[in-house]
Amino acid sequence: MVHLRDIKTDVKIGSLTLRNPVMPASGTFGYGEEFAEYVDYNLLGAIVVKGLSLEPRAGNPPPRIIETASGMLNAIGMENIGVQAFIKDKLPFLRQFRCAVIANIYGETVEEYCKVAEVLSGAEGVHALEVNISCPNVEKGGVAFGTDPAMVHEVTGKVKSSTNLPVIVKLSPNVTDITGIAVSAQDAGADAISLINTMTGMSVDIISRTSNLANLTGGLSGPAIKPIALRMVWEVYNKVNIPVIGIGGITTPEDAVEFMIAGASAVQIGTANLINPLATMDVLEGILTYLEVQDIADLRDLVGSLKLERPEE
Amino acid sequence: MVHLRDIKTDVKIGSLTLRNPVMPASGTFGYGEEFAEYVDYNLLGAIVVKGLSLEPRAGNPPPRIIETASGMLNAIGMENIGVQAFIKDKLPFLRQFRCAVIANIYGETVEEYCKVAEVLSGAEGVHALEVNISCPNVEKGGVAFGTDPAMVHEVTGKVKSSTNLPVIVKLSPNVTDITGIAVSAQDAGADAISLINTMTGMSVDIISRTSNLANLTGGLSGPAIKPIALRMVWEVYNKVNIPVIGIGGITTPEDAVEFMIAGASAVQIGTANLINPLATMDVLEGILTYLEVQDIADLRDLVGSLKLERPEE
Amino acid sequence: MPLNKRILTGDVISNREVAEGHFLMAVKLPFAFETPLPGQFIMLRIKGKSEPFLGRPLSVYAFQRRREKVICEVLYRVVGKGTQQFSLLKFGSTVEVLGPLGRSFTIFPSEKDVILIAGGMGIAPMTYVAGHYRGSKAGSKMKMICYTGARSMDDLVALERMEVLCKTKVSTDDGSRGYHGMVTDLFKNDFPTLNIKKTVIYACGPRPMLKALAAILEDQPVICEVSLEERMACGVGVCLGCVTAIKDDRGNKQYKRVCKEGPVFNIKDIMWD
Amino acid sequence: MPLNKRILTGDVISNREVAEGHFLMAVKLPFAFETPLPGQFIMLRIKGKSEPFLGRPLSVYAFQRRREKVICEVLYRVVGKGTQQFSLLKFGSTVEVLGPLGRSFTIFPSEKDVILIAGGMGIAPMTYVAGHYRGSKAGSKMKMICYTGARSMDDLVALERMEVLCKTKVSTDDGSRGYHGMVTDLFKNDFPTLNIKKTVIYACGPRPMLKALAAILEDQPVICEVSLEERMACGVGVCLGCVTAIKDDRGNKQYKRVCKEGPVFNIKDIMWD
Ligand SMILES: Cc1cc2nc3c(=O)[nH]c(=O)nc-3n(C[C@H](O)[C@H](O)[C@H](O)COP(=O)(O)OP(=O)(O)OC[C@H]3O[C@@H](n4cnc5c(N)ncnc54)[C@H](O)[C@@H]3O)c2cc1C
Ligand SMILES: Cc1cc2nc3c(=O)[nH]c(=O)nc-3n(C[C@H](O)[C@H](O)[C@H](O)COP(=O)(O)OP(=O)(O)OC[C@H]3O[C@@H](n4cnc5c(N)ncnc54)[C@H](O)[C@@H]3O)c2cc1C
Ligand SMILES: Cc1cc2nc3c(=O)[nH]c(=O)nc-3n(C[C@H](O)[C@H](O)[C@H](O)COP(=O)(O)O)c2cc1C
Ligand SMILES: Cc1cc2nc3c(=O)[nH]c(=O)nc-3n(C[C@H](O)[C@H](O)[C@H](O)COP(=O)(O)O)c2cc1C
Ligand code: FES
Ligand code: FES
Repeated sequence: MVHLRDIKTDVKIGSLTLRNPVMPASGTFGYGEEFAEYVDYNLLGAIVVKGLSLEPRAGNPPPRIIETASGMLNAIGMENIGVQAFIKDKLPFLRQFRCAVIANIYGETVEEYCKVAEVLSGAEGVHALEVNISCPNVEKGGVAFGTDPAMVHEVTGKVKSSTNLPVIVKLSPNVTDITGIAVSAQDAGADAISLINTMTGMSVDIISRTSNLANLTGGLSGPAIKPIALRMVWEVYNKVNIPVIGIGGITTPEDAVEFMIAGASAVQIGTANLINPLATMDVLEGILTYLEVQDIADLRDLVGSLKLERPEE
Repeated sequence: MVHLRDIKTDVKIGSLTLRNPVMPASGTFGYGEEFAEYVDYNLLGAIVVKGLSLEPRAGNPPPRIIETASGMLNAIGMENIGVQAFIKDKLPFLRQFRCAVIANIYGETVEEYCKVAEVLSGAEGVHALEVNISCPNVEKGGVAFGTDPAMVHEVTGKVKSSTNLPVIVKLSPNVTDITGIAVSAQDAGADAISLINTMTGMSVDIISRTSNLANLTGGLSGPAIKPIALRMVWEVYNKVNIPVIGIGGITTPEDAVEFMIAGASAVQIGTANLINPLATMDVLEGILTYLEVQDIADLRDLVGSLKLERPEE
Repeated sequence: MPLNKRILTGDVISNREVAEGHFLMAVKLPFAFETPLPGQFIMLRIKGKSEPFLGRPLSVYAFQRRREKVICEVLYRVVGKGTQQFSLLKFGSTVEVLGPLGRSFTIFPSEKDVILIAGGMGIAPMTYVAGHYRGSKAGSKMKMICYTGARSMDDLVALERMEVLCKTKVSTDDGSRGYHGMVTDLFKNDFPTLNIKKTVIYACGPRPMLKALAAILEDQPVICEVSLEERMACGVGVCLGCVTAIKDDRGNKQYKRVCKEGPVFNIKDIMWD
Repeated sequence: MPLNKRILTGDVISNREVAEGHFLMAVKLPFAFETPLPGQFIMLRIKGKSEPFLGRPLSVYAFQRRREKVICEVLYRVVGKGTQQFSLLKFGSTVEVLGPLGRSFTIFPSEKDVILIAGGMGIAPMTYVAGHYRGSKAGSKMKMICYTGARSMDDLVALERMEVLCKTKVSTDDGSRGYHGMVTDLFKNDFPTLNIKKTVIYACGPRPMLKALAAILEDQPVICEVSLEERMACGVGVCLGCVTAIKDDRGNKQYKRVCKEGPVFNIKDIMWD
């Protein structure tokens, strides 16, 4: 029986090694300040910060969120303080922790993606970039880049040449064939694939007959989308040989383990943070317990271990 | 103030007129026998039966279903008695009711779709065909036809020439651009568009490390997918000029009204029937109450009435 | 077509932990609820809750109809989130009940001897079968034996009621009570002593247990009906979610709905793998 | 960085309908729950339930800390499925509480006169402000008036407690009690009589009411802080879901988080459209 302290949980993403596979999902953890009183960041595999663009962005008008069955729609619209302010005002705070800092980046043009990547590569304390080509809530960029394999290839390749940091490409689930997109990203040099971002959705107020979001549509997240995310992780895991980071509705340790069995080397926790600021810690603890109870000494042995044959009953 | 009895609720689908916009979704109402003790079929707009293929199909091995957050995955695999047995054994029973009977059809090849359409066109008591090009749980046909605009055009056009019944094309949400698919179907002569079918998803048992479905993946349905369905209905409504039938997570009258505001001329209720056999009746009653309270004399005035400008607060 | 069926709303009048992780729930139902036949089940949901999302099938364990008072009892083990939520229900909680559902056990006249074989929670429908026979004039004097097994002593629940109804023989996998081994082995030891032509066997339990029973009874001219379990969504036959493989007349595999053509099947008709 | 914050689990010790559709809930919390400042709120969820999915923000209406006993009260109106589910909670139900959260009202020394203006459920935080002043040595003798308005008499809830704390003037849109008209009009009538340099105004209510108030106070050198409402997901500032348009130093529009930079804002900083 393996002992908790002997379990190997490190995850390699390009040249970066994470101490464990648990991190928050971009946009649900701010720039890390608010949750520092709740979560011991030293215990996290990494922190992923809110998406950054070259210039500050105001985002969409309110209302920006609405609850749905086992999920929520958001249309934040990439509000952020811009990459310079991030480096100046937020990064110093994050540097004090042992966990890796992953900067989620966003641009309206390929050039903007590259520029943001460049700027962040020069900053001390950023350990990897997560390229968000999947935001459904902006008019330009975002999901437009994430649905066409050729575009994915271009953005990934150019960002890759703008930085020496590991590059994680975050994909949109709003596509017919997620594997084609993932393979494009890999071919262009991506060090890992994050999936999924939100699914585009809508919600209507039947009295005013308006959308419940000022932006009309929004991105669906939370437990509702978990089955879709899990399927995409499995599909992509079978087609690429770079690590897959599983995201989508993960709320409990069991959810996270499901993603790992389906092929995720690491997991991100998004919406669950909004309900429980300690969600990342709870998931991490539970994964470790699972590994111990199931006598799995190395997390890697769990990743992609789905059995296709069903045991005889 | 409009009176309940004066409210116009009829819906035109090609040459067919439905008395009202409420019907069950295929595969959640069997062939109509089981629910006849629960629901007064004379009050329904139509009955949509389980998908029919040319020959009987055994479907997938169990387990075929698993619950998810606010939804379920199914991998029935198009089990059905075949179109001939349907006509002989099930149709006579359905003929006694005043509501329209819509036959959902499925084929592994374009020819099979056409053959099934032909056979049903000769049968008394079938009022329209719903062409399922979106089933994710079969190896051949199904969703393969529903994700490529050219294929959609071909299947729709050929089915259309095989029948004089109105042809409804039921689309898969597992695509990058639902409007392109819908326009293809319309261009090929579809009389209406049904959307959405289920989203492909997965669920893993973390103890046995097997899929919770023998078929590995399944189709996600229920309230979880409602926001996605609603968005797709809105997108398609704005691109086609044939009626759209809204499907996806509709459980309450409020859900149905949301779909209508977003552009659905009629609605289908699927998974909700499995929880409450009277779901169709409850939804219909609630829609009528809404129309009365909101003083809407004709259902058509509700369809697509979403306001894009938000009222000043 | 009479429109007589609908989901009924019931009030939980008790929900007691009878052994660790095992609960006995009594639900007060409207008069319209039909009297269940042995082997039938209900689909149970918590009113107004979206979790569990689908109803859960539970066998009828006991049933009373006295004047206007209709009470249905179910016995269940907490195995996942649905049964977990059920276990939290309190006096006065409102539940939704669909049923009684499914094909019941065939009830035979008094000449027959009755054997009941229960594994784990299979004790629930078996108790209702025994109660049904004992409550009928013909059945009150029938020869009846129940073989019941569980993993361990602590999982042997609701024995008392069964013991009142008939002779009860017990086994546990760990030997903590009664015969040390599987309930089917306990039964197998007695099998040669039976007058099999005069016997009817009813069984309910995990699939491996029923499979073992099928092996024991192979080629024996004895009537045996078993109740199967399968995940269910609708419980009424419309979704085709709950099928199991059954031999058709020619011995070919055919899927049948456990909720409609079952849950009770002739043991000879079941395809085990 | 001290890790001192977490979601706390509380027990509902009462949840009473004080007027049709309006409930007063008292939750017993662990000692670790910090004493809320006036204007702060909590995020409330029902433990173990997935519906409502997100927490719901509710202002602190009253708060007691006596030895180990910590009790937080909220006053809420049923408007949708979250508050509907809250209204069904019974004595002993378990809730999850995050808080106290948000920027509070600025508390001034005793020289000031205090005006409270409440529309609808805005009465909840206003009562807590009044209680806070009255409970402090400096505030116990301050001049304080509350203007409170609602659609109709039946929606005027929890007046009693406010009336004990300060002079309370009432308006209803339908004239069923007090001044017939909007609470801001009632206030406007008295406004000329105020010593505005010596006055601080606190207000909470629907956006149109606060907008009307802003119009009355335009260009007046009076301190006025208002509490805004916006749909929230996290309540702690990480999701950017709850923003409202605020003027920055140069008068340009800037989104600020109602849960973090608010819910209390200077009325002059708010952009109304
Ligand atoms: C006709 C019928 C009668 C039944 N009668 C009883 C009874 O009287 N008492 C009792 O305790 N249980 C009974 N069961 C089993 C009971 O329905 C399941 O234990 C229950 O649905 C599990 O729900 P859950 O949400 O707690 O577990 P889940 O989280 O859904 O699943 C936990 C585990 O239980 C398995 N499971 C889930 N549903 C079923 C199912 N329908 N049948 C078998 N295994 C399942 C899952 O595969 C999983 O391994 C019966 C099942 C059927 C089909
Ligand atoms: C800081 C703050 C303090 C509050 N204090 C109180 C209080 O003390 N008492 C009280 O009764 N209510 C208070 N509210 C409002 C309360 O949060 C909402 O009424 C509640 O969230 C509605 O939830 P629901 O699920 O019942 O309604 P939903 O079904 O979510 O919505 C019903 C209607 O309420 C609106 N709504 C939803 N959430 C909010 C929100 N956060 N703010 C404003 N409108 C909303 C929706 O747009 C919709 O029109 C406060 C809100 C905030 C932001
Ligand atoms: C409020 C909110 C803001 C988000 N902002 C970002 C973002 O800035 N960049 C990004 O790549 N993803 C963003 N996401 C998507 C999440 O990172 C995540 O991919 C998605 O929510 C699915 O995971 P979940 O179901 O665990 O939330 C955001 C999600 C939410 C709910
Ligand atoms: C058990 C089950 C069986 C289904 N079978 C079919 C089918 O035979 N043909 C088809 O077009 N759609 C089928 N569907 C899809 C539904 O008709 C519907 O499009 C989908 O479930 C979404 O609606 P809902 O969320 O209301 O269930 C099936 C769905 C379920 C849950
Ligand atoms: S559970 Fe739906 S057919 Fe049996
Ligand atoms: S509610 Fe999340 S930032 Fe305010």
